[in-house]
Amino acid sequence: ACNRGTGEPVVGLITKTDTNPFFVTMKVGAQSAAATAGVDLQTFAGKVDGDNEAQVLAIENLISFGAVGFMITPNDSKAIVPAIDRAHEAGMLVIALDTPVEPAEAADATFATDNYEAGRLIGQWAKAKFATEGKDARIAMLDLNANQVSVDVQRDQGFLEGFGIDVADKGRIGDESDPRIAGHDVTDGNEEGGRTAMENLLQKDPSINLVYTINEPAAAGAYQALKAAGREREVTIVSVDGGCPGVDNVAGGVIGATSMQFPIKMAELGVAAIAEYAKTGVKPQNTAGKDFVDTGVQLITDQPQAGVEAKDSAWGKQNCWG
Amino acid sequence: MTTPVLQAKGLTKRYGRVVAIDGSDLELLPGEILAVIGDNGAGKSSLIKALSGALVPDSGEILLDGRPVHFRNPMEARAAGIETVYQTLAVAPGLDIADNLFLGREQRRPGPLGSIFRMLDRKRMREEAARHMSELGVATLQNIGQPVESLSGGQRQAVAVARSAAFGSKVVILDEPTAALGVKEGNRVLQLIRDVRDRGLPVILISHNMPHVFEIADRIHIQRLGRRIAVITPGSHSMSDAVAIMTGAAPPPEAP
Amino acid sequence: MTTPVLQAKGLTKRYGRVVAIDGSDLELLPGEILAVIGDNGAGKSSLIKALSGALVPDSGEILLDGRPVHFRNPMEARAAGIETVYQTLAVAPGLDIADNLFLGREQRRPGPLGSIFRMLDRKRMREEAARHMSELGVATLQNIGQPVESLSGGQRQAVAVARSAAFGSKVVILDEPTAALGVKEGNRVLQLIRDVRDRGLPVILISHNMPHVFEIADRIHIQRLGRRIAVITPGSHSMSDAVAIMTGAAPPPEAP
Amino acid sequence: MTATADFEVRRHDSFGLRLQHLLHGNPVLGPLAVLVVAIVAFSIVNARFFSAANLSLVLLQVTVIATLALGQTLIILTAGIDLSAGAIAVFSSILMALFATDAGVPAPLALLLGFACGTAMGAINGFLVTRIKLPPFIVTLGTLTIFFSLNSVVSNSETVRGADMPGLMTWTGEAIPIGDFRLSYGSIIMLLLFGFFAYALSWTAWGKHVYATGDDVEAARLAGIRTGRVLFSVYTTAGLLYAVAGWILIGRLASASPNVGTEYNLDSITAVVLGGTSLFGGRGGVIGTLIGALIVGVFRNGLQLAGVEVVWQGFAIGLLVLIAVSLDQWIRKVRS
Amino acid sequence: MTATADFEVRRHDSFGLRLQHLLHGNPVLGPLAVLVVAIVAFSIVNARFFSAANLSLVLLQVTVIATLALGQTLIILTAGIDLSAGAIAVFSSILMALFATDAGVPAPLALLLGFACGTAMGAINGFLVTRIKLPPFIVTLGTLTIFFSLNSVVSNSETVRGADMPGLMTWTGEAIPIGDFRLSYGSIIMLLLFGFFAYALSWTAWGKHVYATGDDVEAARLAGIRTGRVLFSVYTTAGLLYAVAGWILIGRLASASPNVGTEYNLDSITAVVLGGTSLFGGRGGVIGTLIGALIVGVFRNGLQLAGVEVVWQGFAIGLLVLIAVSLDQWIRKVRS
Ligand SMILES: Nc1ncnc2c1ncn2[C@@H]1O[C@H](COP(=O)(O)OP(=O)(O)OP(=O)(O)O)[C@@H](O)[C@H]1O
Ligand SMILES: Nc1ncnc2c1ncn2[C@@H]1O[C@H](COP(=O)(O)OP(=O)(O)OP(=O)(O)O)[C@@H](O)[C@H]1O
Ligand SMILES: [Mg+2]
Ligand SMILES: [Mg+2]
Repeated sequence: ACNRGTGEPVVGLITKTDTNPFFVTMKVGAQSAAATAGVDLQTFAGKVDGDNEAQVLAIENLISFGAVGFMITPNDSKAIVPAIDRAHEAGMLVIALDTPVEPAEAADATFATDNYEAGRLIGQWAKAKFATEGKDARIAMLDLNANQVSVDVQRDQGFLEGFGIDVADKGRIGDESDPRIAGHDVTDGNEEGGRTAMENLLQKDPSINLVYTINEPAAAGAYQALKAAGREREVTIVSVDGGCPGVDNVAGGVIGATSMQFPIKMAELGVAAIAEYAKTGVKPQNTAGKDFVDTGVQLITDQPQAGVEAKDSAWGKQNCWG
Repeated sequence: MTTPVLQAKGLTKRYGRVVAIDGSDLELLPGEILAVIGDNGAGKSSLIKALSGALVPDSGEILLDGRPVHFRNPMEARAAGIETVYQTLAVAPGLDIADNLFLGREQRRPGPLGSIFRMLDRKRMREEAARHMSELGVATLQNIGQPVESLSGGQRQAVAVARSAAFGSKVVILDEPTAALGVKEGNRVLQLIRDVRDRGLPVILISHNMPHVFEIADRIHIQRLGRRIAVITPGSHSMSDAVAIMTGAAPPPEAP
Repeated sequence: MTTPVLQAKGLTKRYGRVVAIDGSDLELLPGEILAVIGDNGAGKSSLIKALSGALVPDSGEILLDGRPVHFRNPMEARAAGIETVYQTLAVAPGLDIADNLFLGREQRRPGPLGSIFRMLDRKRMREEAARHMSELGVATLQNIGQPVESLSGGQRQAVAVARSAAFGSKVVILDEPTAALGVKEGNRVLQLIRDVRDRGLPVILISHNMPHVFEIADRIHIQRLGRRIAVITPGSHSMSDAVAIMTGAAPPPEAP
Repeated sequence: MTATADFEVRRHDSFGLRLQHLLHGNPVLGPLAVLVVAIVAFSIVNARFFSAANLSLVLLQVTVIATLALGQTLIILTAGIDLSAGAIAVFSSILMALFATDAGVPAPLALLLGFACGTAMGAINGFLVTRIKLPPFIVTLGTLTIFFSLNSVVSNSETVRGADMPGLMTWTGEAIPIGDFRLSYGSIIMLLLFGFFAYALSWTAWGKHVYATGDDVEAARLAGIRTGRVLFSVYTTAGLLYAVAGWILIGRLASASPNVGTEYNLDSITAVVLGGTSLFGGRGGVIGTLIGALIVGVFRNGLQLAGVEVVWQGFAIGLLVLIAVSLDQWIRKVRS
Repeated sequence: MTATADFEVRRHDSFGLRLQHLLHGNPVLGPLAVLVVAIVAFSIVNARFFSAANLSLVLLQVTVIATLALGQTLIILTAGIDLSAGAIAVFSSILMALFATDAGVPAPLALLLGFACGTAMGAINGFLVTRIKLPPFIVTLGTLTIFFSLNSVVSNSETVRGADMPGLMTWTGEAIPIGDFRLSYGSIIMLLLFGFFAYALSWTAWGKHVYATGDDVEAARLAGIRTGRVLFSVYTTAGLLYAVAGWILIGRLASASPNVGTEYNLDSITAVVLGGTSLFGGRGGVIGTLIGALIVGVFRNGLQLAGVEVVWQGFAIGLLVLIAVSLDQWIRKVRS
């Protein structure tokens, strides 16, 4: 990425972290798109999830490089806005990827998964499955962390809405009073956190039979806890992501259903939009009816339920990322 | 009898199974040099630590000018005018000689620099420190700005002794102040102790050096197994008597 | 002339602006007790640290049995049979007396427990430690399992002295071993030094205690301002001569 | 006066002094008391807490951290600190998993290679500390970022699934049921390691040298201990222990994931400190660390069972940790 | 022999010894040399690095960390450590922002309230360290989780936008242009604070007491220093400094966000250690810390300009930190 001096316009990609496969995939997608579009891609990342300052720093560096624009998956949707404003003053095009900024208009465009929709799909699927089997649900909610970040909130609330539970404040996790919710815990979005959280919730309420997880690594961890307790057959796990290991887990019966997102598509669209802007000065348009460009969500499951559109894991295998 | 300046009654201190002081008494009369002698581990250091607030005894009473006092820490004893040189020296190894000498009593610059900006008068403190050290005959010191940790054993001890001699206002306590000192430097410290006494301050001197003790002490307190077993004077007993009593080879004389 | 067991030629050591040893020589003859005396800061400790590998001199040569040696650390000197008690004692404060005595030379259990499981023979080490300590006359020790940091100053010194006396195989070096010791314990250490000499080991003794030095030394090395300025014997010179030479009040005698 | 003195001495002898003797000789009793208090308290709040199943869960949950904290204890005993513990464990687990899957190396060999890598990473730390004489904090901070970065590169940030690995790799996650209590092989390995090092520290010359070096490195050197070697052995051993922790981690997660372990360093140090080992070196021991790790595990699990909200759990853990050390401090307070 | 000796001494005198004298008297020269080398190296790699605009960016980027590291230095000088530094800064920034917006308090008062809260949080640490006599590591670990948790609760995990705040709150982010160099008010405050504490540490009695306490707390106590008071003053002052860092943070991000600062503790400690202050207390100073913070900033920025890929940046930073301290070590190596 250091072919500076070629005269190609500089385009930035700022991801939340550089260790999460989702962002690694996004980066790979952006790199190949950049090669095609003939732009010089500079990548940056926060050190950990939530690291806003590293992203501000990255924007400052891009301004000092004279970049034409950049894509960002904001770690802190609100706090990043002043830095984006400064980039705008420098005439740059700013595209939010995966996570919108707040307010969404602060970025020129947002290419993202509709996370609320992603949650809603698995909620609907689970509702249909439990209805068919005639079971009453006892739900464990395995969230990301205590910070109520937007992705976490949207998936969680979307799932609950899809399942037909009153979510009270749509912007807050944990203010629901529905008795079907057995408990919440946080996982940091990894296997370890998923397992420990599941273990503890199972101790609290052994009758849990439906587990929502923030992402597939957390789902894999939760499955291990269930397996150790000998309950893996009776409990359904749903998740969001569509990473290849996650799809494998759908095929293997570990995860009942997952909502796949398309990071490569996000990155490709983003690079193309900035390249276009560099050439013609034209800014991208949002999907009709939404304040962002929806890159789509696809429910993946091998147990299709009536009324919920889904693809099977074989399709998933071909389209997964990471 | 005159009221003792400093008096201890029935002090006791235990560490787990170890009894460091076992109901020990002590009297320090005005203007005298009281030597405390005793075997290793007899409880001499523990006794004077109790007097200087460095340890809080389990029981017993300490009187200063006849009034009971309860020092909870060395600052309180110091505020009452008791200045102590501990066996472990209690110097800050990374600071230099002047800083150590004036630790806790730093001098500020005259004028607004001192009163408003609280600026230290480093130059004056260094000069005074050099004077104090050369008074003790420590002539080999090559650099007054050396950190104390790089000094020789004797030089370091000289720093601690100079501090107490310079600042004691009521009682000066010295725990083996000459142990690491050379012959000349040791003699200077003896002279310094006499000077302090001549200023009217009583001195408690712990030492294993019998010639020193017999040369300088007015009275000698003999400590054995955590207790005071005798008080003698250089006139009444010989050195070998003292050693015999101290080691238990001879019975202590009748209590005074 | 017999080859010296240990010999130093023209050793120099500087710390920044401070010159600790300034081209000093030293000879230790077989079976002798060599006392090293000198003012505080004369460079005595630095000199013996160079001999025992605790500091690497800037220049100069050290010969052991006539062969040049270059100790880079105390282990190498120790392996060559040179056992040293440092002025700073070099004990591990948190370990107990037995552990400190046997530090680096721990004894293992006999049989497979020792050879396979490398289990220490704690009981034996404790017993031996108690014996060594009582040989030094430290009778007030109440608990052999006490960590060394809780010992009195003299008790701690006794631990270090006992260690070197027990393990020296070629040369024993003692830096002010009696400074913190009581009269009785000090005399025991002198006796111990004689015992070591009688076992055929030469001893270097640094001390500020002139009566001790003149009582025990075969020859006396006088250090002044980082240099050896004279070597005398207790027969040839009196104590006051020695002190005068040491402090520069009298000129040193002609070089031997 | 004498009467008072006698009275006072006797009063102390009766209870305070005896308790103090006991605690003086057994510094782990402080943390142990804290652990017992915590268990009793949580059992009262939620009866389910004190069930065999739940207690075995707590043991399971602390196994990885405890193994890491064991290596950390060795290093802290020498007055060092290891910020790279978690990175080494995770990197080793990724390496052994990749060897056993992508590289197709036989499982036992893959395991050994993983252990060797952990040991080598510990040796790098040891080399930098003893040879270049850098402060342990900065050394392990540097290697932490290096190992994490290599970790991302080597693994491509992708999880290796346990299902794709040979059984040996995930064996540590299997458990022997003892009634309702499920004892995993990982926990057994961890407990054996603790036993081994408890022995090595107090009954072998190596252990004495570790304490002496941590207590006062200069004094130890003058006393003739090869402090460099001791330190190097400690860092290397710790590296091996972290690699074992990595293996246990694979068993626990049934996968090798490059994205775990960011909290492991602080957690392992916390366990060590709660267990009564001084960060200044030379004081403490491994049994305390095991108890310290269990204390944290009990807090986490107990708070969740007590139904404390997630936002307040951090608050409660912080408070409990402070209370725990205060209690320990109070127990061991020997009036100086 | 004499000839050799003379020669050796003279040789040392000529260059080695003189350099040593210089370095001996000025321990910051080591880190400073590292900083200069790094700046020169990065300027060669990418000419853009050594532009006024870019250098002012580096200064801007280290301002918050440097201010935190200033408080951290005070604490480390007393042989303590503060893991709650970042949490206090973030919590203070949230509080002052909320006071100034939701609570409608006038800006100057809101600022003072924020400072007061930071000071109070520092005082809590100080109280636990000096009164309950808990180890600083565990105290600040406990308060770290407590403050972060309170932080989430109070802020409702929501960012307060700078646009909604009175101008005083974000004033620290404004900059004075000096040619291409843009000096922000936050950086000016930071530099003034460093100057103030450099003075206080070496020219006032308080400074001497801080060093003496950190060097050997027992000796300092016996020498008559109220070590408890000194420690308490240090923790409290550090709390205030963190709150100021929080204010600067608001200016820098033009918002107050509860989700920043997780890395601040390690970063601030790194700056202190790179600056040559010993974690065992009593040795070092604040000017070194400023240089240490700049070193990290230069590395980060320079690597990016050099076009190093993100995955490899961690690797490179780790390596550079190790090289930096090795270089420093080599420079200050006084043959003992
Ligand atoms: N902190 C402690 N813990 C346990 N035992 C202690 C402690 N401090 C002192 N002791 C014990 O108390 C006894 C008296 O010690 P102290 O230091 O008062 O003796 P001393 O008379 O000053 O001896 P010396 O002449 O050797 O300095 C010794 O047996 C010592 O081991
Ligand atoms: N690490 C060091 N840094 C600087 N100066 C030092 C260092 N070590 C020793 N010195 C200086 O070297 C000189 C010789 O010290 P040394 O300890 O050898 O004296 P000594 O003869 O043993 O004195 P004493 O009888 O007081 O123990 C002293 O002036 C001392 O200040
Ligand atoms: Mg004593
Ligand atoms: Mg000496």
